[in-house]
Amino acid sequence: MVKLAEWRGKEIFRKYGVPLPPGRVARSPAEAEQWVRDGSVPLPCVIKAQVLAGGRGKGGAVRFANTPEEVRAAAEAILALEFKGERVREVLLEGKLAIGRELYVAITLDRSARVPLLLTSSQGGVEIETVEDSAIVRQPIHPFPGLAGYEKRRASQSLGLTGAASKALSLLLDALWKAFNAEDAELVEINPLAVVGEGLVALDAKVIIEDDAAFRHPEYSEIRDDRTPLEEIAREKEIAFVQLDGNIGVIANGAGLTMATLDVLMEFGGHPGVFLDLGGTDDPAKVSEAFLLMAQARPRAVFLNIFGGVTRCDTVATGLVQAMGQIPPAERFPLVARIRGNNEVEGIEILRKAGITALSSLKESAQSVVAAAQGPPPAGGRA
Amino acid sequence: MVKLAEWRGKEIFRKYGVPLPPGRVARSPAEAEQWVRDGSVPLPCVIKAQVLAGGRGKGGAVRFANTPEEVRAAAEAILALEFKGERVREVLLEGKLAIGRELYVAITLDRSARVPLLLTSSQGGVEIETVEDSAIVRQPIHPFPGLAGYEKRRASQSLGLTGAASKALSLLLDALWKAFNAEDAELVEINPLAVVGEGLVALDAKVIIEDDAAFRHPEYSEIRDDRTPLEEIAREKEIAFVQLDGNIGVIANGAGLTMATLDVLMEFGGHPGVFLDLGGTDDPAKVSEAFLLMAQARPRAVFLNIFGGVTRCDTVATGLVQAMGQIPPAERFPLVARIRGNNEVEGIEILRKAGITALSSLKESAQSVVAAAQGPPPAGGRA
Amino acid sequence: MSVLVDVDTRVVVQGITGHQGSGHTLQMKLFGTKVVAGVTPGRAGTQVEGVPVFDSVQEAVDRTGANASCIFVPAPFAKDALLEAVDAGIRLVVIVTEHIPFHDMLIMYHYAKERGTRIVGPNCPGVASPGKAKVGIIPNVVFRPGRVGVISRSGTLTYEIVNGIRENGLGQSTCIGLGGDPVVGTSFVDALPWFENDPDTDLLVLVGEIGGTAEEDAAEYIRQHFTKPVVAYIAGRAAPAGKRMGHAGAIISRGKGTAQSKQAALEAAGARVGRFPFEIPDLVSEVLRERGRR
Amino acid sequence: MSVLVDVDTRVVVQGITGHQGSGHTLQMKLFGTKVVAGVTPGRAGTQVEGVPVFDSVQEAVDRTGANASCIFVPAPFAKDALLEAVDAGIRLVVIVTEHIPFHDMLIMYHYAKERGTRIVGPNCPGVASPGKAKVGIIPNVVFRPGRVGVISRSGTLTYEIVNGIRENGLGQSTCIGLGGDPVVGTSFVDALPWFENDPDTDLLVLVGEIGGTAEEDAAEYIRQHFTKPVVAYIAGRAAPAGKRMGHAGAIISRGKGTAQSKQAALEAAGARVGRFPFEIPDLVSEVLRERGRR
Repeated sequence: MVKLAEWRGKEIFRKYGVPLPPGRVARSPAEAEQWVRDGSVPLPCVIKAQVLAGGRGKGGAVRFANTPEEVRAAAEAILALEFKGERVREVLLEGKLAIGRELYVAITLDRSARVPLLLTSSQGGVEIETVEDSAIVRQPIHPFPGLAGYEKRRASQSLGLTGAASKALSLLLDALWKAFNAEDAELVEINPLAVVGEGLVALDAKVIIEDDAAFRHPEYSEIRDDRTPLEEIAREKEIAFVQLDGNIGVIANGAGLTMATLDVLMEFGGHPGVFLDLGGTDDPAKVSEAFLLMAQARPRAVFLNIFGGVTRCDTVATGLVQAMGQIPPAERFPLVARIRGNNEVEGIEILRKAGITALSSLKESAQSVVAAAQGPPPAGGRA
Repeated sequence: MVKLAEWRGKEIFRKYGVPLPPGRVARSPAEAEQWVRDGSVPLPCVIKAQVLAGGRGKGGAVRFANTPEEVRAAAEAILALEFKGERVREVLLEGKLAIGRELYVAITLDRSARVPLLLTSSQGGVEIETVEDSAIVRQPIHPFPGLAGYEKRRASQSLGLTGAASKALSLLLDALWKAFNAEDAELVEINPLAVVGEGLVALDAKVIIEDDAAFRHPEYSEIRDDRTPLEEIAREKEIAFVQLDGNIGVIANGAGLTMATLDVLMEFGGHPGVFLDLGGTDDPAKVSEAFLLMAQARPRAVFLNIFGGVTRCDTVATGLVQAMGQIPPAERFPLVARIRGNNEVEGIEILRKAGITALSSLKESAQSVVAAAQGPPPAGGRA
Repeated sequence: MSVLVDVDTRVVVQGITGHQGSGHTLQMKLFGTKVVAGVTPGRAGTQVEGVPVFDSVQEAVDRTGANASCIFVPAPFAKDALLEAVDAGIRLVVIVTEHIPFHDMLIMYHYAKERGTRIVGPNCPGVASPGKAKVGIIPNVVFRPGRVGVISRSGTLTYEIVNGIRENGLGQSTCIGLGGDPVVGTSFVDALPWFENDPDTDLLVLVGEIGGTAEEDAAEYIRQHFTKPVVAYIAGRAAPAGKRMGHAGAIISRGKGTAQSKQAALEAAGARVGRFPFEIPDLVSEVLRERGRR
Repeated sequence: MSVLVDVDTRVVVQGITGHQGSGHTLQMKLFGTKVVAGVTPGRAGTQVEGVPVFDSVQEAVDRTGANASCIFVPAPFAKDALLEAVDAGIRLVVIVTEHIPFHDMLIMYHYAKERGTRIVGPNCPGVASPGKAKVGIIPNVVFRPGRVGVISRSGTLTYEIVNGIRENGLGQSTCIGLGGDPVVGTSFVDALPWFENDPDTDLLVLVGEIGGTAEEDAAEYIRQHFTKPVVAYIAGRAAPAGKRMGHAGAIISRGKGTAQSKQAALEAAGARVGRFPFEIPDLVSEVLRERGRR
């Protein structure tokens, strides 16, 4: 899941022909000022922080300016922000337009019907989650013939567009449909889509690219995301690793089992801090690597939950013991292991020899790790 | 049907990534010499007349050259040719390659199965019509998912390609498939496709673009074709008009009826010289226009065969009479009309008043027009 | 019984407000067809020849129970019109429009087929069953109810032949004009089984032309499965190779698609093949007489 | 009888020469499955675990009568492998491969569906019916023949639950792992009717997880059509919104796909929903006892 910042989403929109306001990206106040001085961005203009979090308008991350000096000052202020935990690295400058109505258009996936879904609403400019279902028109688009003319006409109708504006929508939807498919997007969203005179202009851009199609899109591999630094490392190592708010690290094999382990911990009063799914790996080196990554998250305690089905418990245990030896004593943490399945006895023995207690009951082991996490804190900080 | 000359076909191939020999088009001997002097085309090279007719090799329209002087001389000779009735306007210069085997690859339409058809044969370099059916591998390609990897592997197998050459074929077939669809082609053909080292190179290019998709491809509207000048005019006026070898012009409404009229004429010893299908037109002005075009073909006699079903016989007759008045006396020709169907009586009456005899029997009218065509020739030449 | 259309056929005309659409709506109604709706985007609420116009096929279906469509919209929009009809659940679509790119038709054909919608055409006169319904543009005057089935690739030539059958005192069960394009929704081979199974058809007239191998395919089907007598005519004996004769599909290319090959195949399959169009009505009468059906 | 696979299932393994392909070929054979062929282009003529390898699925089908496929090829080639299997007439395709772009899966899903081929997966453990056949990678040791059906979106969690059922002295009729991707060939709603109609299944275990509305759709189906008892577990109560929890499909986005919503829907449909995975085998025993089936 690669969430693109507004300006990157708009670069994609431009490539496929979605109409945009005149705009430029700036990485410094001086650059921002230059874009208006050289006429690249007309005045008055809007200056927007390029962050992934929503709610920029209310958070002071969007400002307006009428003169080059105001542009510089606004850019300076925004570039100094840390917005909902994200440092602002770029601002997008765009000429202000005489906006009529604000609409909503998006293409996403309908998982149940297994088709792309075109969403339109005449209530644009607000978070779509706050719009009533009845005010959103949903049209499934069959992937084979693709977006049909009659579907675009229905979209026009739903948005109350006629004449030239309806034709503009038709072209815009074609562009959006192409972008959705050619860029392997999960979501392409324009909110608001502004009616400007007889035309349409995308005032914002939300584009999410699918991770699994990365082999077709090397151009997205370098784009920063809302992943944490550790999640970023995990991604490069192809480990399913998610940082959460708690302090107990969970390693399990299989996404379902890892999720279930978090659930059990929560039920017994624990606070999961890391979700780490080993997947189907058998390889002690890989297990070891995953475990060292976990250590970097500085958990108060770690819970290893393995069901050896396709994988073998003993190889997982071997990797684990190898990794434990590499963790500096100051960074060590209590470890509770629960191992079931293939070569369970051998796995438990390997852990026992390394001084790690392994239980076979999920309930007991969960209770035990929750107790451990409530003990004295380790040398470092929280997970 | 827009048949593209080799160099235009290769421009399309280049656009989609089909590998080609280094080459340039020249419209004069001096230009040809320049392309080798400035290194655009390496020596030795081949110089090929850019005509639509086949059999260039045997017809002296393909020559080889080792020096810039030889290139100039060859280009001069070829540009002076009239090849099977076509004036040579361009030559294509291409560097000679160390060619291994010569293969055949094409994508065309399977009308019965309503799918594109991938044709491959290891017997390239000869006219495909002369290759035995058993030496051609035909694979239907479903238009929806498009060309699949396993189909490309089968193509590789059929051509005896392995390793790097097989990978090259896979990329080449993807390019060809894209070209076939994106350019609305009826045929994309590479014959021969040469094995050069571990790679593949398209030595020739045959591309036919579909007429009906012209609204998507204005870029082809200016391309000369193997149409006659009158056929070219007819095309612009959207009249179905075909020049044939005989001397009797046939105007009818509907392609099937027009063809059947030619057939009947032939059976009675006539030689059709023009096929003109009025289609479903009702409009006297359009009929008149078509008739004047017919006159330009200088037929010895003209046979008008109308069945008024959707159209009305009287409006057709009106258009005809209008047109006859505009033909200079020296260019007039005997006209036999056979009219049946809607408002048949009115139509016959209109013609009678203008001095044209209309019969209702197809047989009698055909015999009558054949006799008329065998009479004294009109002022001008043949149809 | 009849083929493709019957008294329950309820037609929506796509492109009803155009010249062709409105004129043929009237003709279909005069034929006795239940034309229940028209569609032209932006013209909802109006009427054409007493037929209510809607903005979309779905509305037309919802409001009028239309189950067949006749498409007159211009070629660049025909693909969309077909997709709309299929998605609205229409089961029979006759496409009169000509000059639809065959690349579009490939998509249209497979999309419709996979959803169980039958296309007739494009570039075709449509389907008519005298006394029941007509979807398309075949002139009403050539028909009278009877027991001769007709399948044809051409328009006017077929009208002439059908008219000749009428003038000979016979009538037609159902007449289908397949259209002259290289890619058609319904081919001879698709339509033959319907006539084989139609108790109202005694004899079949097959009107073919040069180009492709549809007639050869038909001959093979007739040889193996078709038990009723067949009278055939093939247009284009005088056509040279490599030239398109009016119809996009009427071209002899790469040695395939000659009239000779088609005639020979049909004769070998037991069909009576006429040399002239005007022979066909007489051949029909003759064959029926031989079989004692007349 | 059983669901999807039975003693007539003849498996071709696509990507048989890879590490996963060869290892699981052996496991499927040990389960008792008729693994009749493998496919790896360029490796025809070799054998893997005694199974002959072919260059193409068509050859494998022609030579061995294979009617089901198990795909292990890497994600970038999975679409092609599926098209090849469908075009060769394979009726059941289990796709083990993970990380297939969902845009590819959209094409694969519709192409297969329109041709009557059933996909299970991708990113799934497959289908197993103890004593009959297994197509996929579910560990053999967790099974024993019995009358509990299982449908699940996860892998290891399911193995654990299935194993627990076995340890409680019960067995399974058929177990299907649907896979954790956003677009899957078979959903709960697709699979529920098979278990409803399977005389060998007395009770169904449904293992869901956060993301999408597949469990809510299933609950609706169960409420309306499913007459057998259902025991369910939903993983991901502790998962925050907006994060993908291992599976590409396991994400709460835009307020949709929470465990709470799924649990509530299933409970309202009459299912017994366990809070912990280890409760499920006991709930199964309990429900069967109540129903007098044990």
